[in-house]
Amino acid sequence: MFNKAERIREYLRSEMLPSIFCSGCGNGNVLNYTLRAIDELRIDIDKVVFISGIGCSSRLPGYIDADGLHTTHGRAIAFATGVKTANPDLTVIIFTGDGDCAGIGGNHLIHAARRNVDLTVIEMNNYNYGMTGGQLSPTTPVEGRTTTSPFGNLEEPFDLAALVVGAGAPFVARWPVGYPYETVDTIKRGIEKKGFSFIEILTPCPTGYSPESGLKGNRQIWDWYKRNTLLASKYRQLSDEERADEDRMLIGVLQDVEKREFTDEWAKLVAQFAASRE
Amino acid sequence: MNIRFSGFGGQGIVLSGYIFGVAAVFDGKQALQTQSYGSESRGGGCRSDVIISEDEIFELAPPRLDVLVALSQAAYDAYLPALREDGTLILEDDLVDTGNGSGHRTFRIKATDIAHKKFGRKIMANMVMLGFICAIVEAVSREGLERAILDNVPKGTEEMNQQAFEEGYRIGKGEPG
Amino acid sequence: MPSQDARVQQMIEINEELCKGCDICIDFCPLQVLAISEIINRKGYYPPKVVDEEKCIGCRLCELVCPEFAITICNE
Amino acid sequence: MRKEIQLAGFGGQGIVLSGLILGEAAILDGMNAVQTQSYGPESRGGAARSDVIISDAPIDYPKVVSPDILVVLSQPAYDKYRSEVGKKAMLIIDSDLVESDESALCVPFSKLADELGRRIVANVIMLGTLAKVSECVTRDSLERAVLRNIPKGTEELNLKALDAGFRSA
Amino acid sequence: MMTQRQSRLSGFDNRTLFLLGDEAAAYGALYAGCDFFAGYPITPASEIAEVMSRELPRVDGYYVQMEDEIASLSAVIGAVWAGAKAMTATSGPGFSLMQENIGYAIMTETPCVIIDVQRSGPSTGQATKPAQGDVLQARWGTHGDHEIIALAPSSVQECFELTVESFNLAEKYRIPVILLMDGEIGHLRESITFPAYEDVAREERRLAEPEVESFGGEDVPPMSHFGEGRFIHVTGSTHKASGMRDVSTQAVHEDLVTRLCRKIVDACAEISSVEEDFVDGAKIGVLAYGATARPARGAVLEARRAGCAVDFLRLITIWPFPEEAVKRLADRVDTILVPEMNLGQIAREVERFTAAPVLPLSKIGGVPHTIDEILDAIRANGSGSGSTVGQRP
Amino acid sequence: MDKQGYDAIRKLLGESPAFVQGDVACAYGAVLAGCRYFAGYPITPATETAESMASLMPGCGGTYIQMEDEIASIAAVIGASWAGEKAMTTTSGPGFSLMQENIGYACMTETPCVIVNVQRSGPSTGQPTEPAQGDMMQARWGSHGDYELIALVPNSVQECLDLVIEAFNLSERFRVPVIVLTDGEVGHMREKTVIPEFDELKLVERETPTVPRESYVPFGGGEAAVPPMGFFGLGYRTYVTGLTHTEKGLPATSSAEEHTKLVSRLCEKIRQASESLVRIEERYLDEAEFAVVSYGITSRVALNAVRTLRRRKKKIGYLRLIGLWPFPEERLLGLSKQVKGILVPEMNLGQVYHPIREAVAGKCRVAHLPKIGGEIHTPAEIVEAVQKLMGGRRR
Amino acid sequence: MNDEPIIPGPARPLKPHRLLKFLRQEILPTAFCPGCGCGTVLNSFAQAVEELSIDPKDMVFVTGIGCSSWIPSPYFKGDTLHTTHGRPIAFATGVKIMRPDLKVVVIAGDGDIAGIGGNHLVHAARRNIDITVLMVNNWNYGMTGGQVSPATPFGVPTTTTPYDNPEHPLEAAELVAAAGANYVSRWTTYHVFPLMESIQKALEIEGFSFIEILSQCPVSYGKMVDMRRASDFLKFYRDQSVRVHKAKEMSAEELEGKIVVGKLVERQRSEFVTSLRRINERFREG
Repeated sequence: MFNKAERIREYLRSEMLPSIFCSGCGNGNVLNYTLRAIDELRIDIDKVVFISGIGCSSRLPGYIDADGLHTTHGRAIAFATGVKTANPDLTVIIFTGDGDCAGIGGNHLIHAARRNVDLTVIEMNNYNYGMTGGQLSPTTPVEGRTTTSPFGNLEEPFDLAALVVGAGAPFVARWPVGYPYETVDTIKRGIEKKGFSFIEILTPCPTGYSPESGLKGNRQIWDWYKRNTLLASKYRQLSDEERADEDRMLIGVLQDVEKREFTDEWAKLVAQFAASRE
Repeated sequence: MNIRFSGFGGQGIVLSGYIFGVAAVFDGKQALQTQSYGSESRGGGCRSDVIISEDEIFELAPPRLDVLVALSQAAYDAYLPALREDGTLILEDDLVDTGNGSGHRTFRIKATDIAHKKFGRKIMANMVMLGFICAIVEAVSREGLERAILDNVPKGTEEMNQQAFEEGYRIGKGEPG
Repeated sequence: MPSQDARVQQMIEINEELCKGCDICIDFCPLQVLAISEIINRKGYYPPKVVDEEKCIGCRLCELVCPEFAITICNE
Repeated sequence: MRKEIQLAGFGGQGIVLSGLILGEAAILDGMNAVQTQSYGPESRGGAARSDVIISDAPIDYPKVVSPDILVVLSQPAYDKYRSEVGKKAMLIIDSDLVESDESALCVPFSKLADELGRRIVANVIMLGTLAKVSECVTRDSLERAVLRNIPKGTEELNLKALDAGFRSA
Repeated sequence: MMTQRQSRLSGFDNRTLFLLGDEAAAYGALYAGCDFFAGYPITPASEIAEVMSRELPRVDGYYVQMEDEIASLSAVIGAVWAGAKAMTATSGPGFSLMQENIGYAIMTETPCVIIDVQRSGPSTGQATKPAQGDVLQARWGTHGDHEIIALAPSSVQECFELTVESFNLAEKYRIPVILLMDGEIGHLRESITFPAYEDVAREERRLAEPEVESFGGEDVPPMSHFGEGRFIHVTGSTHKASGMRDVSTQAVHEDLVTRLCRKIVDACAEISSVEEDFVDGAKIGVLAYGATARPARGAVLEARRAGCAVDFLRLITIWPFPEEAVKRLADRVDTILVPEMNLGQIAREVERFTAAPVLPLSKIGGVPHTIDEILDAIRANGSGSGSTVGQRP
Repeated sequence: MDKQGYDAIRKLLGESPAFVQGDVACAYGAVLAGCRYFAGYPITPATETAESMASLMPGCGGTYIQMEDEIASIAAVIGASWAGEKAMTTTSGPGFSLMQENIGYACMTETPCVIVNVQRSGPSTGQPTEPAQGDMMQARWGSHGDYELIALVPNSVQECLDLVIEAFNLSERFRVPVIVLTDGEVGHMREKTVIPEFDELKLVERETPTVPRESYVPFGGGEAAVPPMGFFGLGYRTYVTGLTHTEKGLPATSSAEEHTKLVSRLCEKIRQASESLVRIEERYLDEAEFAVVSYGITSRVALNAVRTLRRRKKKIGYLRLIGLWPFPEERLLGLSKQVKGILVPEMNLGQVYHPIREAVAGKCRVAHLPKIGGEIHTPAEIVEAVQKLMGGRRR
Repeated sequence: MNDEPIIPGPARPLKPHRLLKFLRQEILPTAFCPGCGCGTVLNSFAQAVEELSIDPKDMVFVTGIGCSSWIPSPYFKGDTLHTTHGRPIAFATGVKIMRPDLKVVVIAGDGDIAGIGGNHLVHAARRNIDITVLMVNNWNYGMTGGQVSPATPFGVPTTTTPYDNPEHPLEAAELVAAAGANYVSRWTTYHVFPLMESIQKALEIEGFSFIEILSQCPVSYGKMVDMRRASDFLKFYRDQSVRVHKAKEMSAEELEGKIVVGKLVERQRSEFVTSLRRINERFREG
């Protein structure tokens, strides 16, 4: 049973509402899901820092009545690394978009995944640069028409979850916006995971570019995402031939392994010095 | 002639100003159009100014407005002081409440509702509005404006835009439907 | 998951001024409690209205899927 | 009193470390010292030079103007730097590695180091010789400075090397 | 036989259109012969990229959107050495990211054009609002000693013309040229009349004869392109005329960097372009550039109509700084008023060339000056009494 | 820092006086100033500071992290500062260019932090191992938009240590990034360096809010105010953004008034304090008719040259800029009224020469003596230039 | 780099080595430290060019900052763009788009390509632009004296991780495979023959090709792990490497500390510049 919406609203800066998001945008949902996850985990909100870069989804920390660091374009994860490694007692959650996180910020993404600092990245993939008016992003599908790919996108998009797994992250998951219960649950797991967790949420951008463009109404759009994705648990049951034919994006928890974490390792080192002094 | 279109992002404010400017250029006049908007693609405050003149234009923003088109309460409240006393006020009837009135020559139209109900597309509201303004304000020629609209709407929607413009124009002229 | 026998009186509160007319709540309500209203809010959107509150079982899906924090279910 | 000393050789011969130790010894003597170095982008094999200025007054201009002593541990360094240095400078060379037809204090530092079992202490031997002939630092301070800058477990070897240097002077 | 570019662009010949400054600049680039654009979305410069992505394939050019602004300028420089005329466009935050590679382009003498559509900073500031806050950054933003060329357009027509000019200067002096637009000019629409494609003067790249070195010999050496079997070596490290690295010989560095600066400083008179409008008896002069020059010009005309003699100087070239024109103005008037959409950046430069009081009329926050504001300042100081408009910071 | 903490650090640093490189002295200064966070990326000639910090940080309970690039390094430093630590990064020209965007961010968000730029010969990759003073103007103007910051220029290894402490103090006092502009010469040179004793160490600690959360105004307090910093985890729920923001910290990107108020305050808090920020060393200025104005490593050569000229009974004065930004305009204007001419020797093609000419506003001659290519001036060059200046007719 | 070597070569003329024609001979010997693997990579690369009979005129080299960037800049005699740190792949993108007829080769180190330049690496792989990247991985920043790099193994001391590296290394080849490249392999300087064949393959294949070459740094890295001789490294590479097909059958524990060598990916995704040019063709035809 979910908590009352009033309780969730107490996490918000009421003076900032309504949000800047367009009608039908999924970013508000992600905010809603994240706050519910935090509420259910009973984390002290005073010890949570929300960090973001530049873009629509990066505006989320502004709506939460908590410590927030709205940084420069692409650099949210690097700033967050500073916050977390300087004060590991804080829970650090990053809100970012596909352009911010995987475009200009791609290097910080892969290095944070490799380094394994205990951060939770919630990346909202809307397949384009929405805030600047719908340009090509590194996740825009092949042939997608955006304002800077007027003849169709020629580039292959990133499968971001696969990329982050490749870079070594211990916890990686993906959900389309239409899986509220599962997403809340996954965000809880991501926050609780000691290590770098990456959660990609596929969100529609009705104003900029959407792969499902042409569909009317959010019911249809959300259904489109369900039709075009496949649960990882189901994929695992497929035969090799079936897998070869499968080109839908996998969703669910895609990676969950244990790995030594940076701030833990550092604390051990500091403790060694402290012990040797005594 | 200084005209300001104002309202929310997504109401076609910038496009309206642009079309007016293009129409002025078609009419052989000088025109300068600027816009101002927040970070939001939709729903944030938005305005578009058009200065139309026979001579070279030095101003970047009109100091006083001859015409204020307000499509939201916030826009009306913010920009009313810039409207000349003898200026013309054009309002979206459903979204702006003027209280006891401002004392200006005022025209109202339910452009959003007409667009939604008559054309099934809220987005047509700005074409209805352009027709309405065209009927009231003599800034640019109707021919120039229609040409500018046809040049700047997506292929295949010309007819609907034309009809929406016509509808607004008819209402502006007080003609029966 | 929501319990089926939640017989307590539900009250669906819609903050119309926060709504942006995305209609997700209407589309996803399993029991069609909500529908598009005729009123335009100050932002020019048509917010949802409650058409059949009797049917509401308080599953809170509308509350959860609303991106604008515009819907609250109050149990009394 | 201002003494200017230049040490030159290959990268990898401990040239920079020698300058460091020399400067540190001077500090321990209560003097002022500045040590600078120049080297190419190669980590190994390029020419390296380390300059040390020792003075009882504050050192404003930190560069060597006219060295009192030039120590050269490689032929390329000799060819490169000898011409830059005035003739008044005392010249100390590793006699096995540098050919020179001018008057110089010639000590086979690397051979002496080999005799001690580790080629790497050649620079410490050189320091001993340098300190003895130039009297720019005291033996006591030099010993302390050497001990502060060498790996644990090599103290005895390095002190032996330093002694060999003093004796070779 | 018409080239593809000719046939596409001559469709615009002598037409009057109602365009954004951004769009006009993009067309200027196409007229100048630009055949490569790499960029990254940023307000208020994205429209330039959007036009380029639509138009470049039609004129047999190439558009690529890179992963960030650092990569964008990298790709531009790479394309130039492969034979392209190339450009990128950005705004403050992206311009800050490009600084390292701007220095690289200067050091390697790579002709290219960088448009900075200035917005209100520092940092993310007001992303959709205009400003002129990057003027000194354009001069000093990259590390090490260097000179740069920067131009500032004041109208949509000029966005077109100065983009062409930027390409020409870039080729002539083998240097990156920065077009300092601002969000006001970039995002305003007004009418622009396209010249006939044939009438546009285009500076073509001077290529080196075989055996001629590409990084020395004359102040602006001829270039070589990749793929011609010359085995050229292009490096941002200090290099000799052959292009080969030498990072430890003082004279090599001094010769190189001094030449890189000299080729611009010595050509200052030739590069400098200003609009001077002096009247007899003026006690006060207004010096402005970019969008601000519009209301400034309006105010000057207004003041003169009211009987107050005012001189007007508009900087079209910002860097190298048009010293001579500023000195000419300084010699004539008692007071120089400098309206700027920043906290007094060019006012500082003006101070170096005059003992007369320099009064910055600063305005930030994304709203351009009005004619009345500048007129008031002229009135307050027109007597030459030296009362202050804005305090010198 | 208490005595016990100080003693523990002294144990890490070893004996005093030390004989260390300028880069290492920067690390010593940072540790003594209370810096407990370092993020960096290797670059010649600044790497030694990073290496020292890597050795020192765990021993004093701090954190060292090597990031994937300089952009990330300064980002992590800003993040750490908001997590409550005094933080620093070091770099050289190319890295400094990459950091420019986030330096502007630190100014906009009023984040205290210290950036050491060990200048090398540019532009671009230039001569990586050779010293220069080519980033003086970049330090002031390198990021976009209007901002002010503080920059200090040490001329000895001792001063590297002292000024890094000073940099942390000013950074905390004014909530602004402070840049320490050393160069490859000072950075790589070893000198006698005295480590200050506990009672000599004057540290400025970060002011945090004392009011309840509801009444805390994180970015306000009047025209030149430096608000206390409610950093993360204190429960103030501060929202920090590089966007134009209100006193409460919330975005206000369309308001000209909020932007003007904010950016003016950010500049005014430094400009109004600029007199108190003046750090100048003056010598031989009595009855001086000409003066050499210099800074950094060049000033040591200049002092040598001035001494030589004074021995020859020439009335030459010496003025050294220790604090470079904000620029000590009043003091230079004062000097220009006293002397007939000023010589500015610099290891660049004439950078600080520009603000000196602005400040002097034509009151006396200003000549510059540029030198690039990685070699510092010789005393003879400066002596010769001064003599030329003295012989030259006034324009 | 000083063009006149401080260490003079032998007084007699250089032997007419068959690969010398590919090098800028006037500046030999190289500035690499004794035993450095960069020379081996240069050798293998020149061999591959010889085998394929590519005219160096048809190649452009783009490099970054670091020791291995010196392999073509200045030693391999071809058009060379020596760029800023971390950016060679981005520069190369511009070159390739304008001159698709030229083979564009990027050679740089782990710090350059996967550290500061990691973003350009993954994006170029995703875009699948026809560039050949040789990443010479020596597990540290060698030129600046041995700092930790993103490829440094966990738990190893470097000058900036004096108490052992607390970070995990990037598996660059696996990452590039995940990012979408057409050809990815990993070899070491011990595996010179397969390496040379792999370079040939990488040069031939259309699309983004990437070879991670583990290469010894006996001076900067070796001093910290007490592997001071090149042969220490080569033996290590020989003993610790496992072929890709064998690795597939091994557990994570068994693979701990092993070096997986061989071809990771070879596929035929569409190439970027070809697609880009196709659009222009459309307009050319009208």
